[in-house]
Amino acid sequence: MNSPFHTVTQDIENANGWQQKYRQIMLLGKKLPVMPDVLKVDDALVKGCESKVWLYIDFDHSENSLVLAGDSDTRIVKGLLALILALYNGLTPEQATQINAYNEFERLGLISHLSPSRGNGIKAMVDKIQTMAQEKR
Amino acid sequence: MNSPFHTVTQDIENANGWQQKYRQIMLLGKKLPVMPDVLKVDDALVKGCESKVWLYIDFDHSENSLVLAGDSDTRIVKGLLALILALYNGLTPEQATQINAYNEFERLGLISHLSPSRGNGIKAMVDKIQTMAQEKR
Amino acid sequence: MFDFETIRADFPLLTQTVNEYPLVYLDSAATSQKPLSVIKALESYYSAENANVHRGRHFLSEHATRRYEDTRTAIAEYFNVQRTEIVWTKGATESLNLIANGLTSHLKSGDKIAISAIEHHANIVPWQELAKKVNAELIILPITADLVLDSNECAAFIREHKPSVVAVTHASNTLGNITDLEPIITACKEVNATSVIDGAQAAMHLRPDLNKLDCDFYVFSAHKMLGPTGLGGLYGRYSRLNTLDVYQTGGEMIETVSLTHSTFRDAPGKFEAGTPHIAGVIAFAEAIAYLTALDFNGMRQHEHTIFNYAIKQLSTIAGITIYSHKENNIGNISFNYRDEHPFDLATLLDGYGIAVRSGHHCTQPIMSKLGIPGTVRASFALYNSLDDVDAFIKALKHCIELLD
Amino acid sequence: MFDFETIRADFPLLTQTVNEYPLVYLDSAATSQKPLSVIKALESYYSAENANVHRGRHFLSEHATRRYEDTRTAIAEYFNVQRTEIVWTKGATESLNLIANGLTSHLKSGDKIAISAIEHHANIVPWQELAKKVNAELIILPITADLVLDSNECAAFIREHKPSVVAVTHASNTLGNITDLEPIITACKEVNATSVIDGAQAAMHLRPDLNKLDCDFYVFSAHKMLGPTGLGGLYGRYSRLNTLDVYQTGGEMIETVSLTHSTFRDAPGKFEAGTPHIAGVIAFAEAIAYLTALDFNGMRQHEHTIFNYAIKQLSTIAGITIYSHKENNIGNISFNYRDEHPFDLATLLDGYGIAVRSGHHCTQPIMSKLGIPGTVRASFALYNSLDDVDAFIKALKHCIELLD
Ligand SMILES: Cc1ncc(COP(=O)(O)O)c(C=O)c1O
Ligand SMILES: Cc1ncc(COP(=O)(O)O)c(C=O)c1O
Repeated sequence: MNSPFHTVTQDIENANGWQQKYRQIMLLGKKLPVMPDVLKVDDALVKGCESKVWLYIDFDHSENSLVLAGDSDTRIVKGLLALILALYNGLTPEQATQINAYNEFERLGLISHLSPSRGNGIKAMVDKIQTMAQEKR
Repeated sequence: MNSPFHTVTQDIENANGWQQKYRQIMLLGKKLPVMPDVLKVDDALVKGCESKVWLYIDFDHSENSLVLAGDSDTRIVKGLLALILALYNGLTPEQATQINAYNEFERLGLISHLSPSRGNGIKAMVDKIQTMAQEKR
Repeated sequence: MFDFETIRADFPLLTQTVNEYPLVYLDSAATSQKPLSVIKALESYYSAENANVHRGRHFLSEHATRRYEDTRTAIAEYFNVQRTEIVWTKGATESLNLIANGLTSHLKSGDKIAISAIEHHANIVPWQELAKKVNAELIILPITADLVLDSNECAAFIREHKPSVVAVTHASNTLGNITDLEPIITACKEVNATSVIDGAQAAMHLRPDLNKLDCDFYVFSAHKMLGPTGLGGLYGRYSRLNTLDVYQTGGEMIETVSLTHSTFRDAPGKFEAGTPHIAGVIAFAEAIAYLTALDFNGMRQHEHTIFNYAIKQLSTIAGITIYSHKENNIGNISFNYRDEHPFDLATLLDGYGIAVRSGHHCTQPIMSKLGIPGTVRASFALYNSLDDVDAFIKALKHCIELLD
Repeated sequence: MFDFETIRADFPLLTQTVNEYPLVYLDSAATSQKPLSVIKALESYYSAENANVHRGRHFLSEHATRRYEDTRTAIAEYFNVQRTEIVWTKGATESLNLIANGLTSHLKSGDKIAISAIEHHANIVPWQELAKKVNAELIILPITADLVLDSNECAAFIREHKPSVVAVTHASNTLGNITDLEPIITACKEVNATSVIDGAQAAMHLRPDLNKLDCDFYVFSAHKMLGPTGLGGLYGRYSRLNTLDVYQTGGEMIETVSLTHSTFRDAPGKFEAGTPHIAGVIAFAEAIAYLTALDFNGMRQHEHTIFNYAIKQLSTIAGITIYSHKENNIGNISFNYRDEHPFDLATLLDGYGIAVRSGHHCTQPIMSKLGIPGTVRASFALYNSLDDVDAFIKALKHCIELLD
């Protein structure tokens, strides 16, 4: 497991009850680097969500790594997005395809947020990242 | 109660079981005077039935009585039609409005045939006759 | 008398717990819960009565046909109209589409269609499509600052612009605000505009007398009236209804079919193509019977008490903005907390077993007008209690703490 | 293995008596009976799971949404297609209307639409309406003397006339006759005609692999597949489906709505306006599971046995004319006795508790072709037994005595 993700999830894992878990997620979201407005184009908007969710996804050929940035106008989705970015940002395509976000979210007790029926866009994001990783392998 | 109807229904009332009842009804239909083809116009066709059912309805001003004729391409509906004609044919409008076909059909155990859900046109015929009788009173 | 305890006990779903909290269902504007009698009617239909309706010679089919048609009579009585003026559809959305489509040949280029800015998408988009098709102009009725249709202004607007169609809601799903329809319908009649009322929200709470209201069309959804999903309908003044263009075509709605030409039945038959939702219609009779058996004034009184209490409690929380009208309301409250996203609040409330809805509630024009992405909406119905409000307010305060 | 006794016991309705005779249900072509699991799913949905789907933040709503979408996956697997290629409708009739309407902007004046003379009205009238709207020409595919689509002739006809749309049934509701679709669909692809298959009758009996069949559209009704009333759907090859014109408009199917302009979602979303038949969809999952768990070959074998026996028994009765194809059949038998009206025979059979249907079965062109007012139709399904056939034949003989 890559370390940024582990560092990031410790507070969630240690959280006492669902309220504290949500608080940690929202704190994570707060710490997410600001997404430059120029990246908030229509193409980066994840469709069909109640909240606005942007995911910018690019590939750095020189470093052979995924470049991710994202934002959301809601605190909870932004926190979940931060988790996803911590999971995948900077990985090589090979590394990314090894990572199963479902298992990680399951472990954190957040699996229901990955359900397509949530309509929060998290599942769509994971799918988009995986598709890119597959293409670039 | 007017006598043609009573004569006509006796065999139905005495019928043993539903099979014999249907046989009597079909026999009644057989005895129905032939309806002249010229009366079988679109206007006389009762709408929305599976079988073809014609009801010709007129008013004889000199006799102050209802003039009815009818036919059907099915035996059972034709028999029921014969019952209706026996009930109402030749009556004055006043007499006709006194007659409750529901009660008579109930008595004969044929009430289900008067249900609009049957789609056999019997109920529509009774309604049509009653409307005419009301108008001519 | 409105006996709340008995009524509450009739709704089995409300007894469950969610996330270890007792469920507090405040989403009746999206869909109502169902009394046991409706659930039992479905079970009994499928276990002992299931058959296709109309033209069937056998016992089951005739029985199903009779019960199907009896429900038409029951809903006609509920609305105080004739049974032949009721058409079954799959919901209010389809009803509005059927009407809009049916008016196609009645409109010509340059005609005007009036809607309001507080309509549900189902009462906006079909009219946009119709306007596009016949090259009509969509015009927007005036609303007040507190998002109620301004009836006298609307009436004046209608007299001035003489639209061919006026389509407005009886009550807003997002806000709960009730429209005072009389002046609007009177104006419609003066200028010979077809009046179409979206009763999806109001049909249960206000039990409208359509004969008295005297509109041309009124649409409803069974699932928002204690009835099953997949069913709705419309009332249409017979003369107007029967002259609408046909909508869906196929079995049942025809009189004759040859390979080259078909003729259609009269209304309502001509609008009911195909096998209908027989089980839904038959079970809906139980929902209508349930509503009819209720003391209507007692129910409205109860709903008012709950609503007023919720408004009062919400108003004590600093930072809460209420968008709904605080008096003239069927029982839907839209609100936000400061500039928090409604999604976050609703998600946290769900943690406490409080079922509210967040988002634009299919009314994006209201959100544009308010300049917000959405609202949290708590909507109440006859089976909600003051305890539900207390649980909701308590949870809301906890959620706010989590957000602050 | 196909364990008939267990299966029969799963259908509670079949245990009843009618008019003091045990019910013999031979009207499955009109609507199928439902297994207990479907009935229980409806009860459990309304008692514990009822909520509106999509965009809901709360537990119930997400649960309902997941189960609603799971059924889409299940029916897609049943037909071996992608889940995004399935659209829910209220029935096969609506599905055909949706497709016909959706092709409006794809057709131009003078284009040809091919249907056959054995189609159900639902697969005739929508095409007549479309032809009228775009000024297209309706052309009629050739059938054989025994009322089966003549596949090779049809293919040749399609190659010659190059229709833009070919809409044919997979199996006739009146006759049961099965269409050999491959040559027809191949020809459609050669001339780039959109192929639309009416699977209302075949979807349960033949469990088609649509990926292999390779048609563009295929429609079905849940109520004819052991599922609830008020529900149906369609498969559409994604590229074709997504380019159909939108049908009903309103909530759910939109992306954005302003008062002047709206944009729509991609398929299947853009065809599902309004609150869907949530309970129906969720309970239909149980019907699909039921059918999928069955030994399909065993089921077809059983259905063949029943059908062949019924044909054989009927053939022994002097004066009976059978109109159905006697081999290539899903299990529907249309017949008459001499020139007796089918209404009389069906009414008398009902007296013996035998539920058959009489009339034109929404296929008036077949009746015109045969020069008869209608037929008596006995239609069989997996839950019928040889005893059912015996009871039917015995009653039929009694009825004939009554008529003679
Ligand atoms: C072959 C065929 N097509 C279409 C239909 C229409 O189906 P529904 O009435 O369920 O819409 C039927 C049903 O009778 C049918 O048998
Ligand atoms: C005011 C209003 N109109 C129309 C509709 C559409 O109803 P349905 O989704 O049942 O078709 C709704 C339901 O959300 C509504 O609230």
